[in-house]
Order: sequence, then C-alpha cells, then structure tokens
Amino acid sequence: MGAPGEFNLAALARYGNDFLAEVEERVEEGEWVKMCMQCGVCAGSCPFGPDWEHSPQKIFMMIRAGKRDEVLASDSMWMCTSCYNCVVRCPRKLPITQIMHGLAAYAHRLGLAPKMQPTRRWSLLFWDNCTKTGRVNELKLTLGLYFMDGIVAGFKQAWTLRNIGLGMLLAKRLNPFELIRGHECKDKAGIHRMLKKAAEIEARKRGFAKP
Amino acid sequence: MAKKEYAFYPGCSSQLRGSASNYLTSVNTMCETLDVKMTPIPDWNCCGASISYAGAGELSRHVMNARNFALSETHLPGQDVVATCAACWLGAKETKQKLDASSQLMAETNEALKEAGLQYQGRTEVRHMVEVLIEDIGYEGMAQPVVKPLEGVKIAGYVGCQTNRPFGIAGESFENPLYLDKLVETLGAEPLTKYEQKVTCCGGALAFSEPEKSQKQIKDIVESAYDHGADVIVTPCPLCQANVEIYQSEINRRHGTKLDMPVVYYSQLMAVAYGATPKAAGLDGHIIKPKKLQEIAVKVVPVDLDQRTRRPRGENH
Amino acid sequence: MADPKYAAYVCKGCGIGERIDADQSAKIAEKEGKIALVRQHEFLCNAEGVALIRSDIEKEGVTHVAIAACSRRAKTEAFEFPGVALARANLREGVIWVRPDTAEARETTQEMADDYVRMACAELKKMKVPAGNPETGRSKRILVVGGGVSGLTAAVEARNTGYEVVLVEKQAQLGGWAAKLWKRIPEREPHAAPVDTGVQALIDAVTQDAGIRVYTNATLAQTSGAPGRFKASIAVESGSTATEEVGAIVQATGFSLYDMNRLPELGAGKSPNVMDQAGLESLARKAAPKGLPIRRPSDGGEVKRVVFVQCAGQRDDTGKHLPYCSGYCCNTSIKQAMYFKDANPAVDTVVIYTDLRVPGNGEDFYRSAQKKGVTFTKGSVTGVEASGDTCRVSFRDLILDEDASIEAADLVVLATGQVANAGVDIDNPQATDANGTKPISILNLDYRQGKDLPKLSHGFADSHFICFPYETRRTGIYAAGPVRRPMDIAQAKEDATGAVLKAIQAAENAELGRAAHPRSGDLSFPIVQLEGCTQCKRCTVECPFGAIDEDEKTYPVFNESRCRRCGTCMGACPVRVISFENYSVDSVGAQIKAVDIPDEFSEKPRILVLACENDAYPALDMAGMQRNHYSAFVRVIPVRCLGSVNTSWIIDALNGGYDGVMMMGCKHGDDYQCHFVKGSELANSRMSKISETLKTMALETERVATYEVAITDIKRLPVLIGDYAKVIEKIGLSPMKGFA
Amino acid sequence: MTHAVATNQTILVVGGGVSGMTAALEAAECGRQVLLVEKTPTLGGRTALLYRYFPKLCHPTCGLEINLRRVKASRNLRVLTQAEVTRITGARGDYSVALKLAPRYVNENCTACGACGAAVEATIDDPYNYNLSKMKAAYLPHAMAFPQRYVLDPSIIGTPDGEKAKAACRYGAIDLGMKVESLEIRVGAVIWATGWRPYDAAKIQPYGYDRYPNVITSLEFERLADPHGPTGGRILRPSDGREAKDIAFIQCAGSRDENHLRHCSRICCMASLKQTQYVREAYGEAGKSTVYYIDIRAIDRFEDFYSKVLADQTVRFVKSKPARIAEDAGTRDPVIHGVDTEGYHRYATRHDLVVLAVGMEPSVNGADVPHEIVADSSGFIESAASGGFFAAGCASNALDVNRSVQSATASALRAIQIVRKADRVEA
Repeated sequence: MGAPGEFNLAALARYGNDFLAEVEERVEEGEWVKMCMQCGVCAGSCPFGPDWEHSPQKIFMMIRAGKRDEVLASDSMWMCTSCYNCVVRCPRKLPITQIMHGLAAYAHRLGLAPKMQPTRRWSLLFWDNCTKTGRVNELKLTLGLYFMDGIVAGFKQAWTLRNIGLGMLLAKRLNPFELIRGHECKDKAGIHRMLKKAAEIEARKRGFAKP
Repeated sequence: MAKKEYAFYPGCSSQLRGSASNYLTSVNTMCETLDVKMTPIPDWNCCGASISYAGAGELSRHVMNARNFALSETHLPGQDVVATCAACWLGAKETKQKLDASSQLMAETNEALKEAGLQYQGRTEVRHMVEVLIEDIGYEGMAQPVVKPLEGVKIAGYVGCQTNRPFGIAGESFENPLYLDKLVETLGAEPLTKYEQKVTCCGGALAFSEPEKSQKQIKDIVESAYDHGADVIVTPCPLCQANVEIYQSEINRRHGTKLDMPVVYYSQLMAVAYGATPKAAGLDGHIIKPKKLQEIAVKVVPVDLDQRTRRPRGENH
Repeated sequence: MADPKYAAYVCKGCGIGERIDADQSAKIAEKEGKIALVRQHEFLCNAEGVALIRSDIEKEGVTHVAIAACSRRAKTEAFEFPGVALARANLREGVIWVRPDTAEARETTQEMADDYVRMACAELKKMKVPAGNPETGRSKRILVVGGGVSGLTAAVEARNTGYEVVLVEKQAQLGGWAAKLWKRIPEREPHAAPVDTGVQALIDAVTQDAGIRVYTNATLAQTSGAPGRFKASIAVESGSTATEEVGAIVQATGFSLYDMNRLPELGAGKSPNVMDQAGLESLARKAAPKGLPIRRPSDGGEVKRVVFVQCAGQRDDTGKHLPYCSGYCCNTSIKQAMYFKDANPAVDTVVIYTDLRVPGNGEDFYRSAQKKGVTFTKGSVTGVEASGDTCRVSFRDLILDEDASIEAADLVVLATGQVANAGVDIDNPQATDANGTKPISILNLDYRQGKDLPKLSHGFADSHFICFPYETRRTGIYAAGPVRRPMDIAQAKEDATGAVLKAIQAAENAELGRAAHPRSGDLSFPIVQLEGCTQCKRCTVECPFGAIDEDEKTYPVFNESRCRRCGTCMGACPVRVISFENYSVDSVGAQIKAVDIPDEFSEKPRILVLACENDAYPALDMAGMQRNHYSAFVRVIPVRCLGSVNTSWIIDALNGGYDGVMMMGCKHGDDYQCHFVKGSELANSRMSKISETLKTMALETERVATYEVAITDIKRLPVLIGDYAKVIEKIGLSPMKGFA
Repeated sequence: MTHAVATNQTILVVGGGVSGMTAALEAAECGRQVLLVEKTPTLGGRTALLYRYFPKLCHPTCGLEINLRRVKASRNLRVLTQAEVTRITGARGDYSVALKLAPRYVNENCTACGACGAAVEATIDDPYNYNLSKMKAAYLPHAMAFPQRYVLDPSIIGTPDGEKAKAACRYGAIDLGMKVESLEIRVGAVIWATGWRPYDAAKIQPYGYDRYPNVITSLEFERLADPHGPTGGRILRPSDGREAKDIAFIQCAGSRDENHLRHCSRICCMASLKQTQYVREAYGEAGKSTVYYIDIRAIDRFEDFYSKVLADQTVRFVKSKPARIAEDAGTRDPVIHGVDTEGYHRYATRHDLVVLAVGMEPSVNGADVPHEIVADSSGFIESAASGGFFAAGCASNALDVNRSVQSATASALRAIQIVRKADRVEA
C-alpha cells in the first residue's frame, strides 16, 4: 500500500498546504476541500451528525490545519450514510459525500483507518462480494457479515436476526440456493481484468504504489 | 411494438429472487399495463453502490457502471438505461456525469473497458423508472388505466435519500418532493402531504454495520407515518423498502414498540390500481402484509370496463 | 415692485364646504384679515380654480395669495405661482380630517378653521417675495485638496463636466497611496486576480490637462470666503503663496495607516519580516515588475509561508486601538495573498480573520483566493514572536476551538486600518488623532467656527445623514474618499465623482443666489438690521453651518451663500434683528397674534404648536390623512426648523393668553435627525432656560413643552396632543387672558 | 404630465426609488433637464417600506419627505409614474426611448380625498405591505405617496366597483376609459436606478418559507414593526396573531450561496442587527433575538452598532448557517436545526418567529435591459463609461442606502457629462 513518498510528512506544517495538497492529489474530489467557507450547513444536515466526532466542515478545517493523522485515523467519515443532504445544501456546492468516501478510502488504503470500523469492513465485504461474480450475492453477503467476527458471533447474530432471515425466506426475498450458485455475470473474467486495469490506472494517476 | 422501450437495469436487489424481487414483479406488471417494454441489459453487472467506496477506487466504480452503458449501447442502441433501484440509478448517473465532464476519465474508463472487450461511446442516458413515469407517461397517462381506485387508503409517500438527492426528479424540491403524493392521488388513494419524514435517511448504507443508528432513523420514519394515520408507506427505493419494512420487528424487540407498518413500492400501488392480482403486484413479497392493498387486489374488477382493463393481469409470470 | 395686492381663496372641496361655514371664513379673511379680494370656490385646485387665481394675478395685479384649502404639502403643482407670495391655511388635513364630524364638534372645528384663515392672512401681510441673495458667486472653478486617487478622480470628473480645477497636493508627486500599490482589488468580473491600479493614467490625465492647475509640495495657508467666491491662499515650496479664487472645494485628503508600531504584541518592530499591508505593497513593487519573487526583508531569504493578520489594531474594544472596521482590509489581504499564490502556488498563505468582510462581489474574490489555495482560518491572533528570520504566530482557532500556532512564518502582514487626514478637530483643537499625532489644519478656514470641516465619529469628516451622504456642515466644501469614511480605491473613485457633483452644484447655486440642500432653490436669505445688534455673538456661535463670521467689532458678518436658510440665527437673536423676507419673527409672530383667544371662562384653551416642517408637520398631516383625530384647541404653525423658533414667540403667545405651547422637533443627541444638525437641540436648550421667565410671569413651567417627534408618529402625535390638553386642563387656563 | 417633452439634453432616470430620485434631483439641481420614470404608481421605492434605517434607527420617510419637497420645488424635473421603458435606440448623447404608460384611471383632478376608496368594496393584496394585508382596489399606495393621487386597480375596471368609484368622485377625477399609452421621447443619457427585489425565500427549501407561516422575510418584518404596517407596528405571528418575543434572524438567506445568489448582499447583517433592536423596542428585556450568521459584515462605523448589539443581553449570536427549519406540529413554532461551528455544538432551537435575512437581487436582470447595458453574471449593471448608460444604486451592486445615494450622485454627474457634450454639439 502506498505510503505517500513525495509528501514530506516529517515537516508537515500546521496550516501549511502539505496535507491539503496530498488530499487534493490522492482523494476523490479532494480538490474541493479548500473551497469550504465553514458555514456548518453540512454538519447540521447529517442524519448521523450526533454520532460522529468531527463534522465534515470541521474535517475540512482540520485538513487545512494539517492534522493528517487525526483526520485519516478518524472514525467520522465512516459514519457517512450517503444521504447527500449535505451535498444539496452546501452553499459552495462541495461534493461532501464523495469527499467523505474518498477520505475514508484513502485512510483505508494507507492502513490508517480504524481496524475494527464496521462500515469499513462492510464496505470491503460488499465490494468483494459484488466484484467476485459481477453481481451481489445477498445471502453470502449477509452471512459473510454475520461471521465477520468469527463462527460463534456469527451464529449469535444470525440467531438474533433469525426472524428477519426467516421472513425474507418466506417472502421469497432470500434465496437459499444462492449459497450454491447465486446470481452472476457471464463475463466474470472480463470484469476482473477490467477492474484490475482500473486499479492500475488509478494507482498510476494518484501516485499510489501498484495495488 | 410497445408504446415505449427502455434498456432495463434492474440491479442486484430487484432481480428475480433478489431481496426486492417483488419490486421487479410489480414493475413488470405496471409496465405491461402501460405498454412499456423493458429489456434487461444483457449480462448487466452491479453498480457497486455508494457503500463500496473503501474497496473500490473512483475509477473502478465508474468502470462498473460504464460496462453497463457499453452493453446497452451495443445491444439496445438508442434506448435510455432505466434503473428501478435508487443506488443503481445514482451510481450510474454519477458515472454518466463524471464521464461527460472529463475526457480524461472517459479515456481511462475505456482503457479499462477494453480489457473486457467493450467500449463506451458516451451516448447513454440514465434515468429512473419514476422519471419515465412522470416525464414520458405523465400523471394522466398513469391515471388512465386505473380500474380499482385505491379509495380510502391513507398513504405516506416516503422518498428517502438517493432517489431524491443529489439528483432528484426534475422540478421537485430536495426538501419536500411531491411526486409520490401526486401519484398516490392519481391512483385514488389519500396522500399524507404533511408527512414530514418523506426525505429522512433510513440509514440503509449502515443498516448492517451500524444497526442501532439506522434503526433509530427507521423508527422515526414509521412512527411519523402512524402519527399521520397512514395505512401504508410507499417508496421508490428497494433499500428503503427493505430497511423500513424488515427491521420493524427488530425495533419492536429493542424498544417494545408495536410497529407493523407495511411498506410498498409505487409500482405495487399502480399494479393493484390497474387491477393486478396480489401475486402480480408482488404483494406476497412482504414480511408485513399490506392488508388494505390485498383487499383491493382480490376485489373482482367491475365488468363495465373496456377491453384492455378486463384482461386479467400477471399470467405471463 | 408694485404695491402689494392681497387676495384670499377659500376652497369648499374635499368636504370643507360641508364641515365648515366657508362664508364665515371668507368674511373673516375680508374683515379681520383685511384682504381686499376674497373668493370662495367649490374645487379650487382644478384647472378652472387655478385659472381664476392666475387671472386675478394677471388682471388684478395680485401679488400676495392666501389659499385656505388643503395642506401646504398637497396640490403643490396646482398652487404654484412664480413671483407671488403664498400662504396656505390647512383646513383639510389640519382641521376637518382631524375632527369628528359631529354636531357638538362643529363649533370648535369652525373656530379652528377661522383661526387658520386669520393666521394665513396675517402671515401674508408680513411676507415678501424673496429677491434672491444679492451676494452671488463669481467663480465656478473647483478646488481639489489632495492628489491621491480621490483627488485625481475629482479633478478629472470636474474637467469632463467642463469646470476648471485647481489641485493642491502636499507631497511632491501625485498619486497618494494608490501610487504605492503594486495592484488593486478588481471591481469587475471575474474578480479572479488583482488588477492594475490605473493611477498613472489618472495622473497623466491631470497633468496633461491645461484646465487643471496643479500645485505639488503645496498646502492651503488660508481659505476664506464662501461658495462662488472662495479665496484660497496656497503656500508652495518656494515659500511664496499663490492665491486662487474658486467656487467650491472638494477635500480629498485621504488617510494615514494606523501606526503598526502601536502593535508590539503583534510583532511590529520586532522583526523586519513583520509589516503592514503598505509594507508588503512596497516589497511587491520592488520584486514583481522584475518578475522576481518577494523575499524576506531580514535576510533576503525565500518566502515559503506568509500569514495575514486581519483587524490588526481594529475593531478594538479595549480603547487602545481603532474601534471601527476599515472595510477594505479583508479584500486587500486576499489580493496580497494572491501576489504569492499567482507567482508560486507552493507558498503557504494563511489569512487569520474573525469575520471575513467582503461584501458584494468580494465574495467572488474570496472564492478565487480559495481556489488558488489561500487558507482562511477563523481565529483571533494572540501574539507574534520573531525568532531569527521567521516568526511564530499564535492564535485561537475558533472553528477547531483550540489554541494553535503557525511556526516559521517568513512574513507576517498586519492588516491595520485607515486613520482620516481630516485636519484639526474644531471642537477640540488640541486633540491628537488615533495615531497620537496632533493634526495640523488642512483647509485653514478663516471661519468663526474653526479651521477645518467638523468631524463625525472616529475623526472622519463624514456626513451624518444616511439619505444625504454629501451633506456637509460647511456649504460648498465636500469631503471625498477615505477622509470621509474608510474605503478602497473603487469606492473612493465613486465617492469623489459624487462629491464633485455637489461642488459644482454649490458653485451653480451660489451664482444664482439660491440655497443649497435641504432647502435647495430657496431664494430667501437672512437679513440683519445691524443697528439693533448687541454683538451677543449667539448667531455666530449657533449657526450650524458656520455661515456667520464676526468683524473686528464682533458684529455678525453673514455669508449668505454659506447659509442653508434654517433660521437658527433668527431663533437665536435676542433682539430679533435677523429675518427672512418670507419667514420672519414678524411673519410667525403675526400668526400667533391673529388667533382669536376665547376668554378664561370659555373653557376653550388655546395651545400653540410649533412644528418642524420636515417631520412633525408631515406627521400631523398624515395623522389627518388617517383621520386620527386630535384636540380642536391646538393651532399649528410649521417652522423651518425648531432652531428658528425665537423665544419671543413663546413669550408673546403666553402673554397673549395662550394656555400652552408645544414645540415639536426632531430627535437630537448622537443620532440626531435634525436636518439642520443642531436646530432641535438648540431649541431644547433655549426652552430649558425659559422656565425662569415663566416663573417671573407667574406661569407654570408646564405651559411650555418640547417634544422629539418623528415623521412616523402619526398615531403618537394625537395622543401627545391629547395628553398635553389634559395637562392644561389640570393646571387650568392661563391667567394672562384678556391682558394682551 | 403624460406628455413629457424631452430633447437630447434631457437625462432619463429609470426608477423612482431613493437612488433614482437622488440621481434625478442632483442632476436637476445642477440645472439639467431630467425625466424620472417609475414603474409603480408612486415614488419612494423600497426604502419607503422600511421602518427604520441602520445605524441611526431614523426613519426613511424623513429623507423621503425632503426629497419629495425637492421634487415639488424643482422646475427641471418631470416625473412619470406607472411608466416603463420598452425600447431604447440610438447612441450616447442621442437616444430615442419608447415608454409604456399604464392607466391609473385617475386624473390630475384627484385631491386624494379618499371618497373612491371608501366607495369600492373589492380588496387586493397590498404590495406596500408585502401582501401581508389587503387594501381597497381604489387606493393611495401609502401615506407618503407621490404623486398624492389615488389609483384604481385594473381588476375593478368594467365592474360595478369601478362605477362606484366613479360615482363617489365629485371632482371628475376618475376616468375609467384610460388606456395604455405609449410615448416616444428623445434623451441624451440614461441612468438605470431600477433597484432590487428580495430573493424569493420559497426557493430556500430547507427553511420552509413556503410551508411554515412563522418563517417570514426581513422585508416583511419591517412592515410588522412599522406603525403604518398591517399590525400597526406590533410584532405578531402570522400563524396565530400571538406576539412573537423570541425571534431568530437567519443571515445569508439566499446570499453567498451558489444554489441561490453568489454574491453577498451587504445590507442583511446590518438589517438584522437593526431588527434585533425592534424586538428590544417592543419588549425590552422580555424580548429575545438570536442571530445565526457566517460572518457579521458590519463595515466601517457600522461596527459601533454591532458592538452595541453585542452588548445587548437580549441578543445572542450563533456562528452557523442553519441546516433546516422544522415546524412543531402543535404550536407551529419553527425549530431551527444546525451546528454552531465555533467548536461544533449541535442545536435544535425553538423560536416564536424566524426572520430570513433575504438577499438582494437586481430587479432588472441583464437580459431585460437594452443590449447596450453590460450586466455581470449576477445581473448587476456595470455602467459602461464608454456609453451613455449609467447604473445607480442597487441596480449596480448590492448597496446600502448611503452607498446607493453616493452611487446615484456619481452617475448623475456622468450623465451630465454626456448631455453637456450633446448641447455643445447642438450649439
């Protein structure tokens, strides 16, 4: 995983542009961070606002203040539930949702994201699941999630939510045969080649070490 | 030859035997009545959804969507790609916009697509089924086939997030969209226009990873529907539908509440109003049964109706 | 001019005819008013009624017209008779509309109307048609004091309008501060980058124009005279003085920067790398034209990090520094940050602000700076310490809510404010300015009331009036640019253009012997009978516009074209020797005397109301328009300004048997609303002294009351009047009745 | 005065608000011929609808009275109300202007006695109270209206009400047959002083102006505080007529926002600071004002006023652009949701009334004015010094009254420069 070689972390100056520049180069929509005018609309618009430590606008200020470790190790951007409230209300039209996702993805790539952050793991699981066959295998995805913390925890979780699972089953909305052979695309191989290439290009473009 | 034809992008959840398969069922029934032909994009793939960000890079996400565009361009030339799932629509539309805006991103995308032997020309238009209904069919067009007005059914229109933001439906407000209410009215039911949770996020993306947080959202959404006297909640989004419906029991367990509010798709309302059988309207696909709708669905169609509407629905499923 | 011929017209329109006995009023005009020609008309303001008056003027040689109809504020275009003296009795807004239409009210309403007719006739007899000020202007040249952007603009704009200009600049070169700038803030889209100051073009335009006489290294040794005939003695470098006659003056003497050395806590004086915005401009002017980067003054080292400290010594509540905001500094820091970013995006630039103040399109400029990577931080700076060739800026980050610091800043720029170069404080000539320096006079006016323009708040020579930013207390002298209010180049140019128009107007008015704002076009002017004068100096002291000087024998010397016709001098004069042709101690005194005073057993008090014609009188009118009723015992006389009220009117009224006097003027004090600045305040202080006189007359002090009234008091006024009527009822009718 | 004679030495001023009146008067008092055209039936513009001015808290009608006196006294100035410019052709120094004059249905015989108003029954929304109240369809716009002459609303023409009005007038002032007139005039220079309009608050959806009666605009609040206003100067809630004592002021409602107006409207901060003092004037210590802001822009000596308000115990400042307003279903109290960004404090605060400090939008956007005029992307007119057009006041930028008058005075001089060149040519 790419430690940002050309960014001089040692001399990361408070309120200097170093970290901002890093974000602009490596984070999706990162070039927007500098445009925030600290009005706070995003902070007030987030349904999960009460649950996180730093609001988006505050994270943007922390980036400008050069607080690299605090930002990247933060749990806050993982709280984004992609509701886009902040995006449509931002008076500066910042794509805040995308920036939050981008920061999270970057933190993960650098291995700085909180290890046990459930959304991080869920996100990885999802991507892995849907790219394996080109389509989501909802049953495997669900089970995979239950058993994320090991067999025992998995069965506990499955047991507590058994009614839901059962209900879904009865409602023909959970298909047991997905375990053996679920939905999938015909051209799996093509999709895999295509995604491999995309990862390479992205790494090249954003200056990451090859994935 | 159908009145209208579209390249259909059902998405993972609303494919056959998916968690929202009843959405698909009802959409098919609805489209049949409206004489709209939906041809699935051959070998379509998952959009990646917004939640996949940590694993996916920016480009990978765009490439996934572009693959679907490329396929529809090749196999269903000239047809708009129509999604029924909010996440699919949003992901695809975002990719569409990004690629339109950046020739570099377009080139990179095609560089990747080449690996799968595909190329995207940039001609695809991405739309939501709701847009098709409002813009191509129109409210009058939707009203025309109604044979069973949903009289006396009080319906809370729950739009949720991703069908509404950041793109939304043209001419509708992000804070107070009215199209579900208009649609409900069109079908002869009673819209609860003052329902203030219509755009509240259900926390769907975090339903698994942060259950108690998302269930708090769901609780508000459902309780407010009760406050306004709703019989049923209607939504255009499979994720909203699933979350808001299936976690009610869990919420009851945690909070000792007695939530039992059915959550259905607009397409199901339409199918029922158009005289479809409960099965054809996908009413059997619910954990919380939409009783009022079922009652209407099983009612016999009055005979004094024209040819089209007398034909029983749902046989071809 | 032929013998005066008087005519009175009683209108019966708008219900007057039904509510009052017009025949009786007409008879009163004839018998008591001694008006030869009295007519009644059903609808006087229509074409036929106006034609009737016109023909009387032409055929009958009528010179004085009294119209008993609606308010003097209504139907002005119909009742306009050039060259004819006009008095109006307000029977509509002033009588029938403020009285109930009831049988029992009829008698008192009729008395009200009759009195107003008597008053109009009496006034008319004392009126003359103003001939205009004989002391007319000779020169229409414009003197511009100051050769910065404001002064240069004033000069150029005056020339473009066809007026000659004399420009005096104390420095050797023209251009002022603007000439010291590298670039200026853009005023047009896209508001993306600093633009050329354009000052050189202005300088060229001025120096190449034969119609502009430029004196550099020059100051005003003395300014005397009045609009249309100012005499400016200009002291030039050689030591000699040149004398120029000019019609009006624009003072564009600009500002000094607040002295940053008063800010040691912000590192001023601790390191050459700490500078004010002007300091940075001079660095930019040295480097930028050669395409070189700005370097660190201390050692010529590379500049990697620049910190801009906003509100340095401004918006200060400790009393140590400037309490106000200079307005331009946020945009200036943005501009200066761009100097660095445009040259080398790698340079870190941080602007530390508490409120970023970039109104209007400044918002676009702010956005452009953010795009270029300028970092904006809401914070308050607590200190700047120099160590070696860099500085440490400590501040409270108000967003992150923590103490923070920026290390190794190569440059620290302090956004200090503007201090007006407005000359001496005429109220306190010894006072020092915000920089602690004792100002020297700029205009050296030989006016009785001081050498320079009166100052407003914080030492700026601004106008106090929101609606009239160019209202000066020295007619014909207009301040422009930062001497008036802190401002940037774009605003200063606009301001100078406006000020020139006012200067031109003053010169034109002076030539025609007319008054300037707010009585624009008024041809009357104060006439003094010096033989009666006791040299008490009250008029010369109290004139709000410094129009009256004193000769060696301390007799008042009137400068009519400095005068604004408020009548404050008339009100001040204890021996009543100052008057206007159409507004005099007599013309008002006669109205007061004309009122019929019922005897003490009548239970009909009479209350004299002297109302400011700009606020109180319109408020009474509008009360009428809303049909808000009030007592029939008041008799209202509009006055130009409460300052023009001569105490003798009050005394005469009380001696004549009036039971009380209400004086309605504008708000005074810091937020005064008197358009003659001091009128209502002076009236107030005069009346506070009158209580002694009342005692000697054995009268209750309540019999004279002053009120601050606003034009919006349409509901309050009837209440005030009602309450006062109750007071009179309580203390009883005046014992003076019947003695007059 | 419908037949205005004008020559290429005449200055045309479009707009009869404080800027237009100032430009017209200053030019006329310099001895120039001026024609002032105003779209509505009265001079005075928007400032006539304000209760007080900042920072002195004096009354706009006071200055208006002086300006109207100047208008009445000036022999060089002619005024046309209900007149609109439809076309301008020609070049600097010699323009030909087409004017459209809407019928007033009342002629110069009108004495403003009010009989017609008393006679008609129909009522219409009162734009002079921002439609917070109704007025008779035969009306005098407001107490300071000039010309002081009634107006018949077109809606009653051809109705019994129209005839009632005619019958009630004893002076033959009502002419139901009046038609739209068009007029072609020649002028040398044109000053655009078309002013501004409040940004449509309904477009700011998160604040629910279109859904919640107790969310109003700053302009409407001025009317509530004004003794001439619909409540006689009492601050009452639209929903239930209760006194509003706990009032929120939300800054940048439509301004500084790329979803609405990009620019800062300059006046709103001071306007809200001023309005907090209305609350104090009405309730003393019992009143409560909360100002939600991004930056308080109290420039130059306005800072003194800001300091005064800061010291006022009844006023609270929250550095936050509120995210949204919800409504308490029972009380209809607006509840403001957001985050105080100074240290990140979440709030959900209930108020009696919310006042949106709405932004300033030029009334004439670039598209509507003749092509000679250069307008920026916000619609503000940039006076092209090269031409014979000049913008004054808020048509040129977001300005307060004082700066508008400065701007108008400057444009008057520029216009004079054009026409004097013209008369040179003539001579």
